[in-house]
Amino acid sequence: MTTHAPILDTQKAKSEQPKNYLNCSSGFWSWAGTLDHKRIGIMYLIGTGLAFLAGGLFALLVRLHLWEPNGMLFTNDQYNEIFTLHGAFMVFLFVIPAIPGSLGNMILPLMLGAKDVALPRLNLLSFYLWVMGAVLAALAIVLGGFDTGWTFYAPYSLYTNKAVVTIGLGIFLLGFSSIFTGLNFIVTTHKLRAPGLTWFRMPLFVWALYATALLQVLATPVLGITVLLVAFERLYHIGIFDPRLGGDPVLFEHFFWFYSHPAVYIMVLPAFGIISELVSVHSRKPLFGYKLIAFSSLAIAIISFLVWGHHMFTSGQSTYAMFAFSFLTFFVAIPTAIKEFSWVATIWKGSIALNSPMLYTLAFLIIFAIGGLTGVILGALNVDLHLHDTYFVVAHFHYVMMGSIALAFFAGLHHWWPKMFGVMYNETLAKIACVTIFVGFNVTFLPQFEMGSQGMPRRYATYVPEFQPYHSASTVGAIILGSGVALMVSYLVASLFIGKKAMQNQWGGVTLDWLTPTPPPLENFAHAPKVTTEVYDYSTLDLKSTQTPIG
Amino acid sequence: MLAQLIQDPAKAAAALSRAPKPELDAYGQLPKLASTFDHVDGLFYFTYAVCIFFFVLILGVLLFSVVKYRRKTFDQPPASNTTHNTPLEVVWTVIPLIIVMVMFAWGFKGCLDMTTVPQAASQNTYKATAMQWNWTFTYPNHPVKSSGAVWLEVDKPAQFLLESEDVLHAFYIPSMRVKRDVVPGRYQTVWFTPTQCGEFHLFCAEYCGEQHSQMYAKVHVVTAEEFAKAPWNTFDDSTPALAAKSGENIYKALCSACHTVNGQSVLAPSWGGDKGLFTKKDGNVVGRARQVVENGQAKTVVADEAYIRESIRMPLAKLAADFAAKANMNAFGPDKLSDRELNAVIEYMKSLAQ
Amino acid sequence: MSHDGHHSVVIPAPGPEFVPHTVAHHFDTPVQEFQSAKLGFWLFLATEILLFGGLFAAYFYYHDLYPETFRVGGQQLDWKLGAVNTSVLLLSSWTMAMGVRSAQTSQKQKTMLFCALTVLGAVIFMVIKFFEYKAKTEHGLFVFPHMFDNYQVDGSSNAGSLAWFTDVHNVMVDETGAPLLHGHLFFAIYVTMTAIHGLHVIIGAGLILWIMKGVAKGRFHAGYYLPVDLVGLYWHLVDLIWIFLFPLLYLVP
Amino acid sequence: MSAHAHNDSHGHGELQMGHHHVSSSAMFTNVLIVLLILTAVTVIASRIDFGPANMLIAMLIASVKASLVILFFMHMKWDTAINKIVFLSSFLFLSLLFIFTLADQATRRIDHPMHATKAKVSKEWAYPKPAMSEKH
Repeated sequence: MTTHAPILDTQKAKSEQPKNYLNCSSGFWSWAGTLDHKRIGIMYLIGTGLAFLAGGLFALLVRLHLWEPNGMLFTNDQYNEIFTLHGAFMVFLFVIPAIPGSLGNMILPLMLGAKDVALPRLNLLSFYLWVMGAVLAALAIVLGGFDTGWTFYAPYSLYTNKAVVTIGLGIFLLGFSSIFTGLNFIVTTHKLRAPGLTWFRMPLFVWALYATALLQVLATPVLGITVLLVAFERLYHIGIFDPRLGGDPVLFEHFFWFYSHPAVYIMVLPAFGIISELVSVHSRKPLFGYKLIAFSSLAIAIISFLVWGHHMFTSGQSTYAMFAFSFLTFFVAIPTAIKEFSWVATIWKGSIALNSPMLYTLAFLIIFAIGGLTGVILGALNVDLHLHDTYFVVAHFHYVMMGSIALAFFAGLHHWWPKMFGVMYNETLAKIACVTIFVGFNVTFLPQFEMGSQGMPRRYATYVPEFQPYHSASTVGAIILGSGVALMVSYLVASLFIGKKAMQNQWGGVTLDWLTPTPPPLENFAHAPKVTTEVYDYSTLDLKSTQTPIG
Repeated sequence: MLAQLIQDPAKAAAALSRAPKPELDAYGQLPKLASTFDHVDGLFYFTYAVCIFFFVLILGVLLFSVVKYRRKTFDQPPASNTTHNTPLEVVWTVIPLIIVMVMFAWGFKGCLDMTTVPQAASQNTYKATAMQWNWTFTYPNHPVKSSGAVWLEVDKPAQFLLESEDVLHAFYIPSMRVKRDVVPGRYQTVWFTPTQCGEFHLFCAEYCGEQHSQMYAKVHVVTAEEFAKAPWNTFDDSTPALAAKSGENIYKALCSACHTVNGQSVLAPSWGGDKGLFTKKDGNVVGRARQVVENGQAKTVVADEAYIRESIRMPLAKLAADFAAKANMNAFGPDKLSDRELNAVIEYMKSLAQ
Repeated sequence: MSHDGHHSVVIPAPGPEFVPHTVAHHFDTPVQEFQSAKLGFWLFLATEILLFGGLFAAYFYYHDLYPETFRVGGQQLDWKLGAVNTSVLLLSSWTMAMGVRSAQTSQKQKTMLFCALTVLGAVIFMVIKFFEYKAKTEHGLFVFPHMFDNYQVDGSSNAGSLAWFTDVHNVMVDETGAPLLHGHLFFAIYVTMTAIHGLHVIIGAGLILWIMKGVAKGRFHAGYYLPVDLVGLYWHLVDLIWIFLFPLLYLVP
Repeated sequence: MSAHAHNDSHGHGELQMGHHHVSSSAMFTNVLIVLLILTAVTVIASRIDFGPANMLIAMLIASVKASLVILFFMHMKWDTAINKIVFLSSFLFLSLLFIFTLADQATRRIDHPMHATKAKVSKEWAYPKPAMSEKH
């Protein structure tokens, strides 16, 4: 508590144990009924974290099964359910809500200098919608599971003898959870910025969450109506997607990807935001091309609405549509490339602290480069006709979803962990875990590029023997990756009990979130902050007082 | 196998290295090209090279920075505070833009080639019918169909008219670089010219349910002479034994995804075993009595030829009692199974009698 | 609401029949509270537009695929009832707008009256809707008790039919009397769209009743009429969607 | 932050949620009359066959009615710029869904002339098998 931040009045330490949002009240209802954005963020962190572990367990089962060409553990039917559960849990319960729900909720109001999000009750509702969605997903498993793949493609999803309606309703609720979170962030960003915090003084994490929120609000309703229609179709055979009743399955694909392509950016934009923050803080350097990164977030958000057809290049859509969608798809590559280059340029000639958040960030930058570049390969029409629905696509989107988004989430978690809980985890273990995850991840997914381009289709419970070496390597990688994640969870949880006290400004950040006490008090700021400096201006940082670890 | 890896890694590795090797092209990333669509390979490797260039560039700068500019004291300032460099930013916007536009044009040109069916191919049109979970092929100028395998003439453009009986499937031959979803309710087309004789995989690439990964067909590309002999035409019912053999082939192609012959009724009633369709009585093969549900009424029928014919042509008329709740068999009308073929299948069923 | 000894902003009541409003603790000014809620609600309305938009897209898609089915299907609906319902909703939109205006000008009795009239409009709309649905059920165009039945399968062949679409009077036919292609699709879309819209009408009416409770307590006045304003917006959205549904379903172009 | 300071410094107008437009009853009534007239116009226009323009005309009239409701009943005319942008952008993004989906469907039929034939086939086999039994 020694920081003398120039733009804030110093908070005088009144007692040894200052009241903060964690210890200001206790009991079940003080959490379950809380309107405090930080507590809701913690609840999201626990919820999405559990969903991630469940999804990861399913992934391990899938990988173990595929060790042998005829499958090692399950029947085809069980395998289909497990890979579906893996996809649905990871996408709907973890990747989409995790960063906005936990880190976004926690940090966005702090970065804006607000006391809370603009609509706290809606925020709590949003969390409970997530819980209800998760309960319905669990119920669907009890009621017989679902084996449609996370994409729910009609007409298979209409005919299969499984609990599709239950999980459909779950996804409907999860969709509205996501919408309400996004809505809240838009309003908060517009209306609750601290005096002096102009749009171009906002940290890039806020920009990224804002662009994400636009997508959540504008795209998710179409997913809602799509799963509702699937449920109606199963319950009373309306025939909108059922070819036997005159419906067109391709219309389902259009509806689904109208949401689910922007959803890819709902997932990845917050990750970009985290990386922008971390690259700057841990290089102690203003971001290279701040405005370009901010605008590229918005550009990605808007272009992402125009490219959904690239998931349907083989679906039989018209050649004209393929022309338009492929052309627009390549345009997404540009703002994304600008971001990657800008991050690298920020690190260039920085003052780089190689602590664990930065290690995760570097891992992200390497993995995302591969994930992004392989996306360019898939954007080319004729090449995609060969690679579509193969393991090449599986590897590509895991490089983006798991390798980039989850790693950015881990990076952000390690970065803001001291801010959230006031304790530090074991840095050595953190570095070991990061390297393990990085190695395990690449061992898992690099072979999948190989077998994908050689023609191994995805969602196969069994496969022709020639792909076995790649599958086996991939399974070994998954085990390494799993142990890395297990290590990470262990030391993070352990730090809550035995972690040493974190510093008020652990990493030497200059955004408002680092200028409140650690952990923050209930209404975040003892005195209303006023922003007078440009964003990421490290000249205001009192280096002597932060004692930032150098890694 | 996994346990083996832990106990004896060397042996496990040796077992792995004995796995059959796919035939790859010169750069080892794609299966050896067996059609005329070389633009796919060209663009793939061009994009691949561009990706590797940018990846090495990014990785190099990152590693260099981390080594060179690592913070050594806690108050070390950055070596530079530059936040803008307009020429640099223009360069890294414009150059990728040019590159991706080249990729787009190249890819679209190739795609047009793959979607525009030439005259020669449309005069050599096959029909591929996908159903859960097998492929059936109808030939341009031959009345006999084949299942689970298709024969093509080398260097002759061929078009496939794709049709699905139930859900989405996808017609994917990696070596030919072609893939198209098979959408129920509409026809899709795909064409290519095989340029290599040999055997190739045909996978279903769109998830279609339980046996998705077993929905496989073998593509045989043969010379014109061999093709003229119609090697897929193995149907022969001149003697009961040959008919049973032909029936077995039909069983393997159309029925074995659901029906077993070993007495294990998992997905559907088994044809063989001690509860099979036919049994031997006094040296004669006769149908067994079966519990069925007709119009919701349980009754007992004898599994004679008439019953079997009805169960194939109209599977939902009488449902086997054990499977009444989940019966989902497709009807096999005369368009899919001729009367002679059906009789051959019955002949095969009889041969299973114990 | 204050946790750290700060006092929240209080808007005084304009008269003895009203109660003052306390601004939520995390807002600095009433303007901030009002604008935040309003922006949030417009965003919510945008999601409603996109939700219905999916249904409209499906409508246009199949209207294009099966124009005859839609033309003949539209003729089975009574455009007069549709026009009456359109007028009822427009009128109720007007009463709602007047209700908001009365709240803005602290006229308690008038606010109450206009809200009640709006609820009355909703009731009339739903009653007319009920008789429309009943008639369609009698004609077998969608049979409500059987909406959730499975396909009816004819035991002697593989053919079958939908339980909810029996078309007892054989109306979905072309000039030659042959059944139209997928005649049920028009009614499937009709009932899905109007049922979801009807659900919004019921929710809207419920919200207005809740507003009336607040009005009775004097919670809404010139100083604080935010909830009345938001519920009004919701009600106008319900009207807005019907403005498009009416020509598309009853007067199929 | 001291809320007291705000309480003291803001005038009466600020306390009343800012300066909001209170529309006259006459304006609302006029808008209602125009809306009812346009409803009649919708019905009349549907009686006249304009050929392929039928849909366009019906949607045009509906859009005019919708605009009146949005501008006056919903007060959008006097609302803040951001609220206008938010609501209108929903229509913009919806139009993306419409344009790409319908354009694909319209052009695909040229690619696949067999669609009509196929549709006839599937009519004969309208319901070839029961849906697998569903548990819910």
